[in-house]
Amino acid sequence: QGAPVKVGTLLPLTGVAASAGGSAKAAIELAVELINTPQPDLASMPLMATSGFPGLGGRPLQVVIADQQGSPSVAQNQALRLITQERVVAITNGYQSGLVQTASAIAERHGIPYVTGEAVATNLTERGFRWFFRTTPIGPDIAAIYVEFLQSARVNGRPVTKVAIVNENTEYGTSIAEVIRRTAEARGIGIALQIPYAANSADVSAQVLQLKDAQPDVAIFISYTSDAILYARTMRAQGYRPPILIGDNSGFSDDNFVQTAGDIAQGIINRSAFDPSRPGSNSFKVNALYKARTGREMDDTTARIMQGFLVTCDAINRAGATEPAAIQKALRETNLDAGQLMIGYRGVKFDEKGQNSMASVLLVQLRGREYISVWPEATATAPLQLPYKGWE
Amino acid sequence: MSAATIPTAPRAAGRWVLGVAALAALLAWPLLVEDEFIQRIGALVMLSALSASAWNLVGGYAGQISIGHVLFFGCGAYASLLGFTWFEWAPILGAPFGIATSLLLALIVGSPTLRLKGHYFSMATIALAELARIVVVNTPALGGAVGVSGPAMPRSVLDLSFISPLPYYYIFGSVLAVLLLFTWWMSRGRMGFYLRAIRGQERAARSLGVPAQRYKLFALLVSAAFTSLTGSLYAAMLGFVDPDSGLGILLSVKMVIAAALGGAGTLFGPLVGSAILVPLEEMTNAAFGGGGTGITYVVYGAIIVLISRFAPGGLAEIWTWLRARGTRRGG
Amino acid sequence: MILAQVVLNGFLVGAVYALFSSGLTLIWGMMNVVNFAHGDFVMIAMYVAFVAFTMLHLGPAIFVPLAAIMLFLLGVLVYYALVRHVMRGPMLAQILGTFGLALVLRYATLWVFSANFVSLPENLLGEVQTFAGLRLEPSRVAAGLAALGLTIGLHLLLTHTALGSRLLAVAEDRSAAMLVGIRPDPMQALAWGLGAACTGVAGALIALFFYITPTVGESLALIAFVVVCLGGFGSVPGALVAGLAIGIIESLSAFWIGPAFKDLVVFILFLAVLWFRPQGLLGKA
Amino acid sequence: MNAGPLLAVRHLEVRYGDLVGVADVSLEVRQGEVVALLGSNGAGKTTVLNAIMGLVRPAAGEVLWAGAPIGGLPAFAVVGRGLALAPEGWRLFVNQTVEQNLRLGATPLRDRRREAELLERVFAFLPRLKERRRQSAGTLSGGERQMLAVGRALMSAPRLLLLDEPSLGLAPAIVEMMYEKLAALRGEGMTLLIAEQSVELALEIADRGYVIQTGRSVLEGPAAELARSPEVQRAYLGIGGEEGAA
Amino acid sequence: MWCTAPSSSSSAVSRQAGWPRSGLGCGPGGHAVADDAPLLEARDIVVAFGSFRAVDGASLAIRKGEIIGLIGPNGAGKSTFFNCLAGERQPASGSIMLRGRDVTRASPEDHALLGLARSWQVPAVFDDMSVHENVMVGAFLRHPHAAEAAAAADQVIDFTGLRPVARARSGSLGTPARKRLEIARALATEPEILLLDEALAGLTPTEVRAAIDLVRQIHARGITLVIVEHVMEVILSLAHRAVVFNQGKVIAQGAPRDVVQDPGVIEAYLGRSLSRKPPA
Ligand SMILES: Nc1ncnc2c1ncn2[C@@H]1O[C@H](COP(=O)(O)OP(=O)(O)OP(=O)(O)O)[C@@H](O)[C@H]1O
Ligand SMILES: Nc1ncnc2c1ncn2[C@@H]1O[C@H](COP(=O)(O)OP(=O)(O)OP(=O)(O)O)[C@@H](O)[C@H]1O
Ligand SMILES: [Mg+2]
Ligand SMILES: [Mg+2]
Repeated sequence: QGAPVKVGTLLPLTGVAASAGGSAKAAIELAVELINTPQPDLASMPLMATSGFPGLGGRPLQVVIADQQGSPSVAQNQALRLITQERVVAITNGYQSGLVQTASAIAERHGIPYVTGEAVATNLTERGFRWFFRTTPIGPDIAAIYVEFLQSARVNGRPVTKVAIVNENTEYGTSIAEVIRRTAEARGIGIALQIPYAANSADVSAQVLQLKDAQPDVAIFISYTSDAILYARTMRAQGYRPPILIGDNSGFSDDNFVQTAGDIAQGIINRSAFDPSRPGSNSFKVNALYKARTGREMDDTTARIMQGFLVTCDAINRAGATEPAAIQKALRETNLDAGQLMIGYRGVKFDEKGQNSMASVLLVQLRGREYISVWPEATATAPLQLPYKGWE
Repeated sequence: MSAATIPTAPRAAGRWVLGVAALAALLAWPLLVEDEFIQRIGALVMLSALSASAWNLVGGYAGQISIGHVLFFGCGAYASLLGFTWFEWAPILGAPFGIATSLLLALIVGSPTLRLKGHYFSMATIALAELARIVVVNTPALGGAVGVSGPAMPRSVLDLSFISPLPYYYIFGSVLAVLLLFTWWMSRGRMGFYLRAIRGQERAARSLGVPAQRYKLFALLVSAAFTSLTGSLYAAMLGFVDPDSGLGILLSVKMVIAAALGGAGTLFGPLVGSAILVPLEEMTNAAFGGGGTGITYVVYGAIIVLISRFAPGGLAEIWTWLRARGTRRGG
Repeated sequence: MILAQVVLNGFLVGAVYALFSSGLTLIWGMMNVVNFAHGDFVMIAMYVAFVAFTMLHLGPAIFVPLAAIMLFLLGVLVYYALVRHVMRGPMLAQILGTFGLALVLRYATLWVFSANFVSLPENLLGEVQTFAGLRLEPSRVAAGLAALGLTIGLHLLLTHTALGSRLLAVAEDRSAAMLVGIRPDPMQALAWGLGAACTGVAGALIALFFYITPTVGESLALIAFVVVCLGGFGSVPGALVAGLAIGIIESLSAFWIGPAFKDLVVFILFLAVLWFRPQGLLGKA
Repeated sequence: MNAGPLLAVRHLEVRYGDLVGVADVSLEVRQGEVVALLGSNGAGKTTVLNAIMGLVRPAAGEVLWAGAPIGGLPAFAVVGRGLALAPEGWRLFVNQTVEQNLRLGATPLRDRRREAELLERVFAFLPRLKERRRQSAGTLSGGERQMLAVGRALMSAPRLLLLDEPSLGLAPAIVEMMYEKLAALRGEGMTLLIAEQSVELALEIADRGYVIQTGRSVLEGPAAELARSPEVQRAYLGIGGEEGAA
Repeated sequence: MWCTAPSSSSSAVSRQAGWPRSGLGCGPGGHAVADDAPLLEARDIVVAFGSFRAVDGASLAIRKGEIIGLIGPNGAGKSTFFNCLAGERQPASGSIMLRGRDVTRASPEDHALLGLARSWQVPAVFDDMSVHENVMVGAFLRHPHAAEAAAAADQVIDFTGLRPVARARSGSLGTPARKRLEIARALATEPEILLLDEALAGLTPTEVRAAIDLVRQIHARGITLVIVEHVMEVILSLAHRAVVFNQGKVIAQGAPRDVVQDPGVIEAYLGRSLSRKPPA
C-alpha cells in the first residue's frame, strides 16, 4: 500500500461558474474512487482493474481539490499551496483559460506537471511551457466540426447560407466565435450576423428579436448556463425558432440547462466529445456511475475534466515514481487509444507543445432530456432530426 | 481633559520603541517562515494594503467613498502587460504609463464626479469603472475579454518574475512604506486638515477658504497614481489580467472593505485590515474551499459581519478604546 | 412590429428593474443604509418561491405573499442582529456589514441548495399571449403590475401617512425621533422589513421567468443600484421612472447597437444625468 | 400626587465618557409652576434637561416623575409620560415639512383626534409657522426653527414642558409674544421648566429658579429673590451689586 | 459721519451706564476710513425661492472699519443676504463688490481668500476635530505650514477665550461654545471683514458683555464687521450703523439709537417691550 499519492485539482467551486465546478468535483471524486477500488467493468481503461497505482506498488490516489474562486490570483495562490503545502505530484484542470494560465505558470516555475482537461484557449500551449499538457480539443478542432456539419446540412432542401452567431463576450465566447468565423469564412460560409453580448444578462430578448428579424438558417449560441437557460425561455416567449439551432457546449451541455430548459429546447444541436448514449461504452458506464452518485447526467465539460484527470493519473502510474520529472516524461510518452478513454477522443497523445493531437469532437442533439450523438454519421447513434423543434 | 496634563515624553518614547519593533517584525518574519504559501500571503497583504492605503487618501481622509478605484488599478495592470504585448517591455516599465493614464483619467472624471455627494459619488465611480470594463471587453486591441498576459518565461530580473514570494513582499512593502510616509506627512499638514474639514462640513470648509474641489481632486490624483502602481505590481507578479480580474467591481469593494475593516482615515487602518482580510480569505479557502460547499465564504463573510457588528468604526476603534483604557489605568 | 416588441420587452424588463429596486430604495432612503446584500435578498426570495413550489406544491398566489412574509422576517432579523449596531459607525461600516452579510447569505444558500441552476415552470401564470402581434408573457406582466402597485403603495405610505412620516423621522435623526415619542428600533426594523418584503415580492415574481441559483443576485444587484441612484436615493417613484427608462434604453440599444454595448449606453446616460441632476431624476436637491 | 413634586431630580450626575457633564444637580418642579434653570455657558443646563428626557443616561442620581423613577428610561418612554422638550439645537426633521414636524410632535398622543386641534393651537401661538407649513424645515430661518422646535414640543400637549433656551435667535417682538403666551399656557395648567440665557426674562416669568455652576446646583429660590440676589446679578446679569439694589 | 452716531443718542447710553466701555462706538477701527469706496457693497440683491422673495432688492455698502448691525424680524432674509455676501449663495439678480472686485458669482473660498470670513447661524463646526484643529483649518489659509498654523491658531484660541476647551472634540460643545468656535475659526483666516450671524446668541448677559468686548477687540484689529443679532444690547453697544431688514428689504438704517426709536422698526421688529421700558 503505502502513503497516498497526492494530485491537485483546481476548480471553480464558488463564483459564477460554481455550478460547473460542483459537477466537476463530483466527477473527480468518482475518478478517485474508480482508481482506488478495482473496477472490472471498466477494465479497458488504465488503472481501473486494479486498486491504487500498481506502478507505485499499489499506493492509493488522493486528490486535493482547491477552489480557484474564479480569480486568476486565487488560482495562482492555490496552485502554490497545492505544490508547497500539500506537496501534490501534479496539478490538473483549472477551468477558465485565464486562470489556467496563471496557475500553470506557478507549476512551471516549480517544475510540477500541469494537465488541463477543458481550457480551450489556443495560446495556453503556445507559451513554450515544459510542464503543461492539455487533453481537450481546442478551438480549431471545434470550428472544424461545425463547419463540416454546416457544409453538409440542408434547410428546406437547400444548403445553409445564412449563419448567425450569438456569443457571450468573455474569453470563452469570443474565442470560439472567432475561430468558427475564421474557419467558416475560409470554407466559403459567410457569417451573416454576429451578436456578442455581456454574460449573465438580466434580459436577452433583444438578441432573440434581432435573430427573429434577421431570419438566419442557423443560429449558433455560445453561452454559459445562465444565459443558455434564458435564451431557451426567451425564444419560447418570443416565439422564435431557427431551422437549425446550435448551442455550443458549455452552457448548453450543462445538465442544469437540460433539466431546467431541455423541454423547450428539443432538437438543439451541441458539440461534445462525450456521448454516453451507447450502452456498453466506457462513456455509458462512467455516466451511469456518475448518475448513481449525483442523480444527474454527466455533461461534456465534466467528462473532459475527468478525462484530463485520468490521463494524469495514468502517467503517474506509468512513471513509477512521484518525481515530477518522471511524471513529465511519462506524460510526454502518453499514448492512449480510443478504447482506453471514457470520452470520444481518438486517443491521447501529446505533441511537442503539450497539446493532445488525438482530441476530437462530435455533434449531439437533444432528445427528451438526453443528448444523442448524431454527427458525423459514422459515430452517430441516431439520425439527425431537423428542423429545430423547441417546445413542441 | 486630565489626559492632556499627563507628561507625554514616556509615551512618545514607548511609541518609538513599539514602532521600531513593529517594523523589525514586518521585515523579519517572512525570513523566519519557510512556507512559500505563507510568504506569498504576506506579499498579497502588502499588495492589498497598498491599494487600500491608496484608496484611503480619497475614501478615508477626504471622505469620498469611491467604489470605482479599480479603474486606476486596471490602468496600471493593463499598461504593464500591454507594454509587454506591444513592445515586449518588462511589465514594470509600463507602470509610468499606467500612472500617467490614471492621472489623466482622474483629472477628467474627477472634476465632474467630485461635485457629487455621498452615495451619488460612489455610484458614479462604479459606473465609470464599469464603463472602462465594458470598453476593454469590447476592444480587441486591449485584449478584449480574453485579457493580456505578461512574459510566459522570465527574461531578466526586470520582469520581476520570481519563484519565491519574498522579493514581491519586500518590493510591495517598500512601495507601501513610501505611500504611508506620504500619507503621514500629508495628514499632519495643511492637506490633511483640509481633507478632514471637507469630510466633516464641506460648506463650512469652503467658507474658510478651503478650495474643496481642488483638494479632493488632488487627493484623487495621488490616490489614483498609487492605485495604478499597485495594479502594475500586481500584473508583474501575476503575469495576466483580464477585465474581470483587473477592472471588476469586486476589487474596488475589497479596497473599501480592507480600509473600512482596519479603520478608514487612519494611517495604518488599511494595513491592519489587509493583514486580517487577506490571510482570512486565503486560510478559509485553503481550509474549506475544496469542499465546494461555499462554507469558505460563509465563514469569511460571517467574520466580516461580526467585526462590523462589534467594531463599526473599524479595528482602529478597538485600538483607541484599548488605549483609552490603558491611559485611564496608567493615569 | 419588431420594434414595438423591443420597446414592450424593454418596458416589461424595466418594470422588473423597478420592482426589485423598490426595496433597495426604501431601505436606502429610510435608513441611509447601503444594503450590499440586496441582490441576495432577491435570491433568497427566489429560493423561497422555488421551495414552496417544488416541495410544498404551492402556487404563485401563495408563494408570492409567503416570500414577502419570509423576507419581512429576514429583514427584521437582519436589522436587530446587525444593522442596528452597524448604524452606530460610519457609512463604511454599513458597506462592510452588508457585504459580509451578502457573502453569508449567498454561500449559505449554495451550501444548502448547491450551485445548480433550478427554475420554476415557465407557464405557471398561463401561456404566452399575443395581442395585436405583440407577445406578452403573463409572468412579466404580473411583475410589471406588481412594480406599479408597490411603487404607488410605498410612495403613498411614505408621503401621506403618519407612519411614513415617522419612518422618515427616525431615518433623519434617531434621537430627535425618540424625543417626539417614536420608538426608533421597531420603526427601523419595520423599514427593513418592508424593504425586504418588497424585495421578497420582487424575487418571487422574478422566479417565475428567471433561473434560480445562489449567485443570481450578483448580476441583478448592480442594476438595482444604478436604478436607485438614477431615480434619486430614497425616491420610490424615482425608482419606477428610472427602472422603466433603463429597461427601454437597454432594450433599444441592445437591438440597435448590440447587446454587448447596452450597459455602456446605460452607464453613459447615467453619468450624463448625474452631470445635470446630481441628485438623480426625482431626488431632492 | 398633589403631595409630592411633579418632577424631582436628586443628585444627578451625567458623564460624557471621561468628562463630567453634570456633577450634582438637584431640583424640583411642582405642578403648575414655572421654574427657571440658570447658569452660564457649559454649566450643564442642557445636560440636565437631556437627562430628564432620557436623551443621555444619568451616571448617578434619581429622576422622579410624579414619584416614579424615570431616570435612564429612553426618551420615547419619557415623552409618553407627558414630558416634552424643545431641545438645544432644535433637532428638527429637516427633510420634512413644518406641518409634518408638528404632527410628529403629536406622536405620544393617545387620542389622534386632538392632533388637528393642537395644530391649530400651535399655529395660533406661532402664526409664522402657519405661513410656512408646507416648507421643509431645513430651509427655515434660524428663528423659524426655534419656533418650530417649541411648537413641536407643544404638540404632545405635555404636562411638563421643558424649554432649552427658547428665546435663542428670536426677534425681540417674538420673544415677548412667546413669553406672554407661555404665561398663558401656564394658566391652562401646564408646568414649565425653562433653561434660559436671558436671565432677566426667565426670572420675570418664573416662580422659582435654580442656578447651576459647573455642573452643580449652587442656588435656588423664588424668582424674585434670585433676581435680587447679588450673586445672580453679578454672575449672570452683569449688574454690579449697588445698581441691583437701586 | 457714522462715528458720531453713538453719541447722538446719549439718553440710551446712559441707560447702560453701569456697563463698561459701552457707548464708546467709534473704536480704533475708526482710523481706517481713508478712502470713500466701500469695502463691500451689495446692490439690489434678490433671492427668490419659487414665488417667495426672501431677499427683495436689498442694498448695503460697508466701509472699512465699520461695524454694521443687521437686524430684522425672523425670516426677514438676513441670513440669506449674508450668504450672498459670503458667496455661499448666488443672488438671482444684483451685484456684490468686494474691495472693488465683482464677486457676485465668486466661490466662498475666493471670498475667504479676499479677506471675507463668516460664521454660520446654524453652527457648522467640524465635529470630529478638536477645537484647536478646527481653528487650524482656518489658520492654514494664511499659514501654509502646520507649525505656523498651529501657532496662529493658539493665538486666536487665547484671544477668543477658548483655551480651556482647546483639546476637546468640538462635537461635544454646546451651541454657544460652537458659536464662539465659529468666530475663532473665521478669525484665524485673518479676514478684513467678518460676518457674524447670531454668533453671540445663547449667552447670559454677563457673557454677552464679555463677547461684546471680544468683538470690540476684533474690531480693534482693524477688522470690519457685519453682525446679525437679536440681542439688542449687542447692536446698541457695538454697531456704528444699524440696518433693518423686513421682508427682504432694508426698511431703515442709521445710528442704532435712532433706528430703535423708529416706529416702523418697533412695529416690525422690536415689539412693545423696548419702547415700553422707559430709559432709566
Ligand atoms: N456630547 C458631549 N460630549 C462631551 N461633553 C459634553 C457633551 N455635551 C456637553 N458636554 C459638556 O458638558 C458640560 C455641560 O454642557 P451643557 O451643554 O449641558 O451646558 P449648558 O449649561 O447647556 O451650556 P450652554 O449655555 O452652552 O448651552 C460642558 O462642559 C460640555 O462641554
Ligand atoms: N428653500 C426655501 N423655500 C422657501 N422659503 C425659504 C427657503 N429658504 C429660506 N426660505 C425662507 O426665507 C426666509 C428668509 O430666511 P433667512 O434665514 O434669511 O431669515 P433671517 O432673516 O436670517 O431670519 P432669522 O433671524 O430667523 O435667522 C425665511 O422665511 C425662510 O423660511
Ligand atoms: Mg445648553
Ligand atoms: Mg438668520
